[in-house]
Amino acid sequence: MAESTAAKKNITNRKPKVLKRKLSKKQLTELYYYMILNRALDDRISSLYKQGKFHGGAFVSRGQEATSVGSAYALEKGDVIGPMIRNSGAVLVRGVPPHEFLANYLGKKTGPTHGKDGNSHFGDLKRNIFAPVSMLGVLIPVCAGAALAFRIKKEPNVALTWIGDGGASIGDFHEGLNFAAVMKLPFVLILENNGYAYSTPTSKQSLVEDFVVRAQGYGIPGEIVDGNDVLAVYDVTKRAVERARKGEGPTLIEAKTFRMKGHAEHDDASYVPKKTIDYWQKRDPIANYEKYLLKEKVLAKKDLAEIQSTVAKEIDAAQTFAEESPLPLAEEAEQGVYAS
Amino acid sequence: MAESTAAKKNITNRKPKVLKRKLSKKQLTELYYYMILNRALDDRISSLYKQGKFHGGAFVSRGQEATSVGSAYALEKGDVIGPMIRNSGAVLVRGVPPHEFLANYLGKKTGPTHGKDGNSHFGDLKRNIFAPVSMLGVLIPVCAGAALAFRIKKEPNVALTWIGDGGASIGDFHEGLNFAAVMKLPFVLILENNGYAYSTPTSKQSLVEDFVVRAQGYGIPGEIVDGNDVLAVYDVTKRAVERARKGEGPTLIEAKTFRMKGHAEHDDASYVPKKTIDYWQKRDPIANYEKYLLKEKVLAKKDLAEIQSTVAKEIDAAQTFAEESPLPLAEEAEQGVYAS
Amino acid sequence: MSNITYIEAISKGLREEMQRDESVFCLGEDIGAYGGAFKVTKGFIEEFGEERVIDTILAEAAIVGVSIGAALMGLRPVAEMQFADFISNGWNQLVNMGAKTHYRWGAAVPMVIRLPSGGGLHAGPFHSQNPEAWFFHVPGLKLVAPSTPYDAKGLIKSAVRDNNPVLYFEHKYLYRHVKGEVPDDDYTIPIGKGEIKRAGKDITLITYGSMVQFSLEAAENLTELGVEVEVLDLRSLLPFDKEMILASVRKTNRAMIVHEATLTGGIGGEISACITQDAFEYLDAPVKRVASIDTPVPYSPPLETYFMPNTEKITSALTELAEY
Amino acid sequence: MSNITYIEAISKGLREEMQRDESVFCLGEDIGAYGGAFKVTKGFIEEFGEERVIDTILAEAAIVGVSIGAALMGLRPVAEMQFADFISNGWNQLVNMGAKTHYRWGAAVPMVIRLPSGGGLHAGPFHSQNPEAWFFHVPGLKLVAPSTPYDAKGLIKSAVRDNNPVLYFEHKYLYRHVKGEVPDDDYTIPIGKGEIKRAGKDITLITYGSMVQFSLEAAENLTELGVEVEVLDLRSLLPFDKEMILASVRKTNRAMIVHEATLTGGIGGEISACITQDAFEYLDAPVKRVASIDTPVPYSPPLETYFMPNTEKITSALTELAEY
Ligand SMILES: Cc1ncc(C[n+]2csc(CCOP(=O)(O)OP(=O)(O)O)c2C)c(N)n1
Ligand SMILES: Cc1ncc(C[n+]2csc(CCOP(=O)(O)OP(=O)(O)O)c2C)c(N)n1
Ligand SMILES: [Mg+2]
Ligand SMILES: [Mg+2]
Repeated sequence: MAESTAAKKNITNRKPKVLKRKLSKKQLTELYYYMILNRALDDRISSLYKQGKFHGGAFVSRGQEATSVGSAYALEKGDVIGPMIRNSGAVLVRGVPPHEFLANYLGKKTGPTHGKDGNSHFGDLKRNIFAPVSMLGVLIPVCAGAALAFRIKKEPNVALTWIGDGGASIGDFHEGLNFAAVMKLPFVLILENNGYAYSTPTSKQSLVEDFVVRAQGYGIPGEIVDGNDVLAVYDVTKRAVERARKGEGPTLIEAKTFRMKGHAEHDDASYVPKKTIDYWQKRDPIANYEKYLLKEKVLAKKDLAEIQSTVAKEIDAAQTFAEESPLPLAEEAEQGVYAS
Repeated sequence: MAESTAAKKNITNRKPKVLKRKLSKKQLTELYYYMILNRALDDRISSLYKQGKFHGGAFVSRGQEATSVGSAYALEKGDVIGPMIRNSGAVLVRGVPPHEFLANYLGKKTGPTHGKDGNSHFGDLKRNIFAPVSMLGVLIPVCAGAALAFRIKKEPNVALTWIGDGGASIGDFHEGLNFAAVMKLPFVLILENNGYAYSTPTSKQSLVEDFVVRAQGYGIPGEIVDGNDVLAVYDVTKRAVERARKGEGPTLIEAKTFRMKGHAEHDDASYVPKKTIDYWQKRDPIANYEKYLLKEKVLAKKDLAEIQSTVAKEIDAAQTFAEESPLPLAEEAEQGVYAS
Repeated sequence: MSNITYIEAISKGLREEMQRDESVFCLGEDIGAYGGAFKVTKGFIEEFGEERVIDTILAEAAIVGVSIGAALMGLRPVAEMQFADFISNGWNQLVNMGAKTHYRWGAAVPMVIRLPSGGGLHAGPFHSQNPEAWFFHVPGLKLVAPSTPYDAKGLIKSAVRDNNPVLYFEHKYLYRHVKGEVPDDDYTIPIGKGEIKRAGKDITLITYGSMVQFSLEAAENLTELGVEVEVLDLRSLLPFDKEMILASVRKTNRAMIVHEATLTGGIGGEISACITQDAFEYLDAPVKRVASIDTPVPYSPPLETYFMPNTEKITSALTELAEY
Repeated sequence: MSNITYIEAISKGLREEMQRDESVFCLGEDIGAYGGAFKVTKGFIEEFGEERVIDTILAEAAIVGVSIGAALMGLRPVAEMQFADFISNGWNQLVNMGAKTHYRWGAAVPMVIRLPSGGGLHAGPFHSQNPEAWFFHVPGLKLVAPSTPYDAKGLIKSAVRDNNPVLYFEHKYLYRHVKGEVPDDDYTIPIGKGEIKRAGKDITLITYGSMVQFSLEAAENLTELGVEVEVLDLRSLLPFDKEMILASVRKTNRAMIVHEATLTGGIGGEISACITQDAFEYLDAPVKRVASIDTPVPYSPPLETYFMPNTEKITSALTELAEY
């Protein structure tokens, strides 16, 4: 298609590139740790769901860990993130402990919403995390607003949020991104093109294969990245964030990735062709990163195993904490509608 | 800017081209007639407003007659239009007599809304005209819906609507255009880039100079046209409409034009630099078309004068009709909320 | 007659309307091959094809707007919101274009929006709302909210055949929690007419949707006190059956309204005001209201239980009213 | 003290807040160099600069969403809707993100949305609406609606200082139709507190916004019949001053609510229901409501006049109530 060809001229090639910046061993290890933590948390969420321990639905992000972790890792502490339902990895990177997720899923008093909201629908202002709402796209203008606040307050921070290939169809995507563009706000939007929006394949959501083409329509840079390559995601985000911090305005990044499970745990995703799953299975972001770490001798097999077992213990402890936590008192339902 | 250059590769050069299709003398004359009618009606609206005869505001489209008339003239009877506040010319082309406008402005029983709504906020289903609402952008999904109906009913018609450089920032622009694109609906959107949205210059609405670049983001063709050249507008619309009718999906057309008066009659547009007005004054769509008609010997000076005087009489008669028409009865306010 | 669930009844009614009238079509997110988040349109795409069962992009303003445009051209779109909560994205299209078009220029907008709504399933603040009261204040819309499989089928048919934008509130809790006898034949339930679900002479309880079942249970509980509660199911919210309400209150002299939506600004206020206005002399006690508390819908079970009305709360409010 | 118009009072209050607190900033369409469609922010950009007086793109969802985000970061945005009607485009942002954030995760959203609203100026269905009742059913929002220059200044200040999303309904008809004495000093009007505009012992008339003046005129008319009407100006709609209303009704034993918004689903229903609920024994007559008829706002003067309440209609409703 013509537009696709034209587009590709202006966008980074999606092949993972040689990492432009050297990360320390500690950093490379942390990236691995967070991806493992993300997956282990997700797996625990799935199994608790299957055991009927949750009240509502459960959402995981298997296959998309690199996008969440790599992008969040490129941020500074003062930067704001607006995570979506597939971005638990990013929330973990910001320092939220896994038990907060599980307590929230279980509707416990000790969860960050104290039972008011479920799953990963929580925020944490002291960590500069905005809670998502279900209505997709809402966080785009909202995070642009955080970026505006940084500019007004003359603080050198950036706001970053994510959107799916489905959510990108919502009007707020257009309004929020254009607002940020026109005002040259320090804002980064990562579009996670994971092939599906619930059961709807991306081809029914957009005629263009590369959503990043839309960046041109707002006069901002657009970059495509292999969303399953944590270093590539880190790298492209870091560049976008640096541009933003320098006052050069927003960037739209499209991470090509895949949702390896159903939309939620109740969805068996039988509408996804097997060969598509096989294709992406071979591109598993964690397995690939392990190969890299081993090949580059950053970590040895036993290091990986050690991290995995630390994480497993963490998740066990988180589950114990969450399960042992009390439910909120019924009357607490009345509290907190208004800030005082 | 990079995006502008990239964009230009995919879009028609905005210089008016040699007319690709031969129009008959009758057709060329009709185009002139409607532009004159549009302007005369607008001028009458301005003067009635100044005389305090209207109740609400008054909106004219001086300088944009070629865009409305040229595009509407490219349609067939069965096609749907969704005119905006600057598209009275299109409504006239569809056969709505000027007295309906004036009766509506005066809140008369004989106006198409019987006093329920004002100014050019009216529709006419027998002429396939949808009434606009004030909320900009709404007609984009709505007209896409008409296009969908044509497809479902297997009728070979097209739906066309317009939007401003300001209205293009609204989420409905994005949702509606993408909906039409993905479903390959017979739909045409004309973006009238007239330099301002109320007092806001286009540069504060969009970083890209050429809105048509956004077409690429939806995988549809985009074309730029000199909105002050009625034949160019006719031509580009005709091509888009033919594409749509053939099942090739929507087109976004950007008409570069200028709003020669304030946003509404109460706005003196003192925020518009004088040199900008002078620039566009020289590009007046009617004066230019007159030059063309004379040069190509389609019409002689006396023909033009004759048309102008016919139109003047029509407008006088329309005013008389509207002024002599009764107001609605007060109790009619209660009627018509629901269809039976 | 078949004994089917509420959700099956919706599905059946809608399917029959599509069979009956070629101008009816469905659109929404994931409604085609997937059959919709709740499977209301399961099998539809196979039966009616892609042109009449349309999987849309994820864009509710577009879904509502496109429906309006298609309706203006004489079709009868039935749009599904994946959850009622998402109608907030189509709000502007609906209240400004959909609702006001006929009044302004006489063009009919025959369309239906299906809204899977309500709580009780621990689905949190964005998948549990009962947004009907917002639309109740929008002249030009019609609102219906069936409480039984029988009404669900009859009302979806009336909604489809109505020449106005009709919001069809289908309660997610009822989907698979209620079953009932539903005729296999064609029938409709008139929009604007309620039904006396249980006759009684002492108290009039006015309710709709998910609260009908709980109200009937509470009414049963009151028989122990020798109190006979008349339970009215509104079925239609806009317009609502004022005559039925007033006739009942004039007989019982006591009235209570129950809804799952939050209290303040809920439609119970309007109904109470109408009763006080038009049956004041008949009232032996203040009109009571039972509704959810004025907060977003909380997620955690103890909170959600506290938030919502249930049989117990309705019973104790009825007891208070009886004892007044 | 200055004798200024209602619109000048809003402007003055807002300017003072911007001078007082650096975290306050304004945003909206055409509010900068142009000073806003009604000129409320005229001169602001010169005084406070482009960073605090922001001309936005034409996109209300973005304006509301950006305001929420900036508020979450500790700023105090004051967003202008060019007309209240356009808030429908920002509906989803406001009711789902703005209103529910504090309840869900404890983050305050201190922001104000200014809504030039109301009819009587022949501005038709999309530039005349009074949308307050929709928001009245959204826990988490606060709503204020001043009727005088004094209140306009005091309430804009309270709205700016409140830590919640506050919708500030400013009536376009009042903009230049009312003038009054306004202190040059700083003062605020507490949100949630109404005011007795006129004392009386026979009937309680509850109203707000544009209807206060007409109600006071109607109350004067009733003195001819020897009836003393107590006129209460709510000033705040959410929360509203229930105590003030109940205390008055317990004294007068008769109540009437007047609002310019349409009747069905308007906030008059809720107020009537509260009165019936909590002051039933004191009522000597049904609670009456006077409101616009249930249609979109029509354009043509005879239609709009018929549509809206006015002094005459209020007078005759009061007379009926007095004679009951
Ligand atoms: C405005 C809105 N409409 C509908 C939904 C229901 N819904 C939740 S997630 C989802 C699919 C989202 O797809 P995408 O944006 O691609 O994100 P992904 O799940 O693939 O990460 C839908 C339709 C919603 N959350 N918000
Ligand atoms: C959603 C919405 N927000 C605000 C307005 C108020 N308004 C009416 S026209 C206008 C400017 C429109 O500019 P543009 O779209 O460029 O059209 P033009 O007037 O130039 O033809 C504005 C802000 C509106 N009508 N709709
Ligand atoms: Mg996706
Ligand atoms: Mg413009």
